[in-house]
Amino acid sequence: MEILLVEFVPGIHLHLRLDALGALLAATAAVLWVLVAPSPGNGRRYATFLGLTFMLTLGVAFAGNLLTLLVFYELLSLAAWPLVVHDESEEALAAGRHYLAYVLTGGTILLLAIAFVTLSVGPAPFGTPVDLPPVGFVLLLAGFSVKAALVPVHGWVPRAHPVAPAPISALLSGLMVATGSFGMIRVFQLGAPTPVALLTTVAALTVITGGLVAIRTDNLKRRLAWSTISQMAYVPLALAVLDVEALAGGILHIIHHAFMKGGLFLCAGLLLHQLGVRRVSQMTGVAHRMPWTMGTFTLLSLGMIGIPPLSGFVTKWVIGTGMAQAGAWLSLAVLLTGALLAALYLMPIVHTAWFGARAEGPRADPSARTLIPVLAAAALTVLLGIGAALPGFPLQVARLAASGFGG
Amino acid sequence: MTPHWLPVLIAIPIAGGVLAPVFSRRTASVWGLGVLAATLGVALGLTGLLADGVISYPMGGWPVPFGIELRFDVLSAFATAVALISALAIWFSSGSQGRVTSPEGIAVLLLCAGGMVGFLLAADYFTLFVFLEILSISAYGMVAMSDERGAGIAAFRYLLMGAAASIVILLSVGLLYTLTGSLNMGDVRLRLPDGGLPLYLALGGFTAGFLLKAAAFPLHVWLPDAHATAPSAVSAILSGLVVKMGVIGLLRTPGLDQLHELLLWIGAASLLGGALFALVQDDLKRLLAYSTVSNIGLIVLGLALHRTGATIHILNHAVVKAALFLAAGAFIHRAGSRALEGIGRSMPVTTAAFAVGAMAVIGIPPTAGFTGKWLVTLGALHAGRPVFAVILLLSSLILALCYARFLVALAFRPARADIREAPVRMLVPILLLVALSLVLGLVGGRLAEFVGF
Amino acid sequence: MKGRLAAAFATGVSIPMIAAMAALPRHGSPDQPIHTHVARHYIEQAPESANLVTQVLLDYRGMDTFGEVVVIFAALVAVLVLRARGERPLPAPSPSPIVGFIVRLVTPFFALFAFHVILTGHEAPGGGLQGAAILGGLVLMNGIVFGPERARAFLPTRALPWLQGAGPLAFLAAGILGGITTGFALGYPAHLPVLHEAMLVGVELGIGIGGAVIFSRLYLAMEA
Amino acid sequence: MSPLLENLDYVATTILFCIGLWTLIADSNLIKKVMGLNIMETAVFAFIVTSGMIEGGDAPITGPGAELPFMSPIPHALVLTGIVVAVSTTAVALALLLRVHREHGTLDIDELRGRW
Repeated sequence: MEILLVEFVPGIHLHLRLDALGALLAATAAVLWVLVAPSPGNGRRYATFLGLTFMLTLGVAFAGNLLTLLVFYELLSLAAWPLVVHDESEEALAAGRHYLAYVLTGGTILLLAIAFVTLSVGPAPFGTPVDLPPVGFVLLLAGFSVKAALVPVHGWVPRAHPVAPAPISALLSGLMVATGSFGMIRVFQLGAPTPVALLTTVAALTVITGGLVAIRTDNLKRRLAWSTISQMAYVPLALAVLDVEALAGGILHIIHHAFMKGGLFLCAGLLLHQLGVRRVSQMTGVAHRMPWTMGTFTLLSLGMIGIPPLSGFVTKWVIGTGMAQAGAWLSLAVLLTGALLAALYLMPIVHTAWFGARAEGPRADPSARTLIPVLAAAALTVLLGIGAALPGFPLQVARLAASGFGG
Repeated sequence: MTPHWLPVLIAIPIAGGVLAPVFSRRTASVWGLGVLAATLGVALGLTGLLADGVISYPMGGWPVPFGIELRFDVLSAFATAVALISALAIWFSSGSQGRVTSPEGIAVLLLCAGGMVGFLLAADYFTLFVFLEILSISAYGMVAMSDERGAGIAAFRYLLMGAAASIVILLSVGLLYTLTGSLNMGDVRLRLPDGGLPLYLALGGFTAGFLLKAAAFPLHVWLPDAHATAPSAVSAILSGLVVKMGVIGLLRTPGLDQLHELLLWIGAASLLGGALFALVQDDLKRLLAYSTVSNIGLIVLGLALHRTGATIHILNHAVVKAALFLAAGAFIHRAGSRALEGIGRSMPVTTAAFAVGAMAVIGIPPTAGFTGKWLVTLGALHAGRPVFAVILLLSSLILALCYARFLVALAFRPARADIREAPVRMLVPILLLVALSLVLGLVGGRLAEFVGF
Repeated sequence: MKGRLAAAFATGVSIPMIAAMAALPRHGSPDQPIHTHVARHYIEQAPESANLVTQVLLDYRGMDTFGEVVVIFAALVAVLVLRARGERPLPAPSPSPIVGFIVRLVTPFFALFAFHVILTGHEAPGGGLQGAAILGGLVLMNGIVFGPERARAFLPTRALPWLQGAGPLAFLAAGILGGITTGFALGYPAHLPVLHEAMLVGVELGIGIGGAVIFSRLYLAMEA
Repeated sequence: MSPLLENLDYVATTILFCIGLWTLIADSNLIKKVMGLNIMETAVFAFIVTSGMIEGGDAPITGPGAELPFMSPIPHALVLTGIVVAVSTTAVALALLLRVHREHGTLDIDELRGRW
């Protein structure tokens, strides 16, 4: 079902189209915004731009051709900027400048790429696969990789997350980076003319460097940011395998990762808010003071690492089987090392929090009401993990979306 | 039925200007608005008639090569933007005590609008020159309307370079007359020899003259001082409309296609030069002035690569840059001085309008600036010259960072006390222009068919 | 240093220009396009006694002259609007008796000659603008010799804003009249010779008086 | 005759034009720059008027005693308008200079450059 709105550029319409892939992203965005929204007292500007970013993410999800995708993609980058610099501290503004420089450059590369594509194949709606010009294909991937935070152009993620308010970091990791990967999936939906060895290597590099740096980072939010870089690189990794099952796993990973990482950032936010804890080194024995928060943090961490029956395991399992089917053993190895690295940078946090010297002081868990979003995220992780195979669950819809791919 | 509306379209603003000194200070602005509203009405009517072909009108009844002919073609439809933006500029400054709203000030504004309308309609090279002079002299006067110390010298530099450009253009008109014996544009094109030194000299004269009037890169040195020291409402007219006349003059030059290579490099130089200079400015109006130089570069580049895109950008940039200058005027009016640190917080509507305007001038997709940028990029790739597409995108990226840096200083710094939102008479023109820039962004496709070079 | 650089630039510019000028059709040859195209038509159609230049100025290319009159008006309002604030004291000149006497003597004849030039412009050499220049010069002469106050005395105060626009307004009237009688704006009706003559003289008069007032006000704006 | 000599009139006006251009650029006194501009304008008007000349031609005024061939009247009309344009530009330029002189006290471009 699609609608051709106004012809805003000669020959190309503002094209909205509903398909399985778009629906999945939209659903994830809706749920995540609900988890994130109820943060109190951040002022009118925060609320307006939060709503605006949600609308634009829906736009990205339902874009029907490359140029419409670019329209919402660029606006989303700009609309997220005031949220990133919400604290207006000098450090936040500097991070904002970095964010804008990276993201606008990505947008510019995309514009050039789409010009190339439009020149040779016309408006390129997503429904019909088309043979993309190689230059256009490479530039498109380069453009999307800026927001998907692949290694050479990931600089804005570790700077923006610690500065942004916790709910925004949850959104940034959960969905902003996801729109980059989502864009890449759309490109692959159109066609994959050239060999994707380059994409595999870059994705593998990102997974490994992301994991390694995360292990050594002490600032909690920055560590989670590096974890996002490493985890979200699974999607291009799965894409490059050109196998329908791996692709379905990649799509699924966007969704599950969004909830898990969103929950983790919210926990980090609660830790900061209640105890002023910013660094992992300050978290020794903190679980005894905030058992509920740390409990969900632990559960979410296990999910991230991929322990069955949680949702993290499901995505890694589906991607793994896809890679095995396609015989991409190298990618499979990278996938597993990624999971190992996740364990190496998340488990120490859980260990120090629970088994470290008991931190004295009264119970500092936030009120039940503020805990709901975090608990919901944890519940989702469990639910999606256990019920993965049930009909109507994201896995089945992801498989449906992946099946329609030409690639 | 002979289209009498053409001479009427020119007569209304000029007669309005001539009669403006008769009015008092209070009623002069109202008179100005009335005159420009009438001009807008006639221009819109004629644009409607344009659907079934170009409208031509022989003045005095003399058949074409023997008398002066007025033609209303796609480029002349820009007269609607001239009337609209001039009217909004007058509405913006009505009620202020400056020289702009004095009877003589309104007269100068109306004559400038009349000169521009005449320039757009003239199909005769000498009439083109005469109306170019009317709008130029009014523009020199408009720059000097501000009480700032530097306004006099800025206006004088603008006059000196503008007059030199006009003289070179007149020399070229004389050369064309010597070569062809006639002055009517169509007739001259038919009778021009296809080569020879005099033709190249005439062509060179036209190009150099109009490039200077359009403030393309090497010849843009007069623009930043002039547009920065002029009152904001005047800068909106100067940057939005007067500068475009230079480009439209280029489009009227016979044999423009022989200058393909020159236009490419001058366009690229203006694009990049304007953006780089904008990077080092700390005063808002100088930033906007250099951004105009950059966008003129985009239009000149477009003349060589994608003429429809360039023509559309002439209109889009006029609307967007006028909105930005008016918003700057509102900021300066409320802040009392050029230091605009942190006043955005207590002027949310103006800041939002400025932000959307900035997005439009950079060319973020749904807004007006995007259509031109997109089409010229396509043109560059189609012509197999991707380097110009890269220059174009790079300079709009640099401009994006300039505007972002300014928006941060405006809206994210600690607020200043006793700053109120801009008055309604300033807000309505700004919001109208910003809304128009969004609409223009969405009807890019339809606009391209209408222009259809 | 700048002088030499400018000289080098100017000579640099002059070389291609001179080469192009040399390549133009031979100067003065009767068969060059100037004489064989539009101009030949004007000369053949010319009535037996007429100043062709004024005919071209008003009839064939009336729009240019309309533009020209608007240009001088635009210059006036631009000068009025950009004047620096603050009045300068008027230096009261003390004319030597001889100069004063001659100027007072000559003034009326000047005016008479100016109006002659204006009114016979369409048959004999002369025309609206030339007359305006003479009249303006007359006012300036008095202003310079007897001080700006005397020059201001020449100009009516109440009707001034109307009078200074006389040029363009006369053209607008001629345009409308021409539109009505000949179906095209600024067309002079050949079939109504009396109206034709009246319009020509009317426009010339408008340009003459309007121009003179503008020249005087320009002088006064700079002087006072 | 070489074309240079035949079109000597045009060449002369071009030389005058370049002298005006030189004055416009080289001189540091603003009034001299305006004078340079006027020289350039006069040169262009001279060029346009001489282009209308015809050998043995008479002034384009028909009447008793005037016979063909006539000079082309159009250049004369163009130059009349051009002169008024030149006068207007110069008037505005001088008015601006009055204001600059009152505000800055000097009309020398080098002194001014440092000032504003």
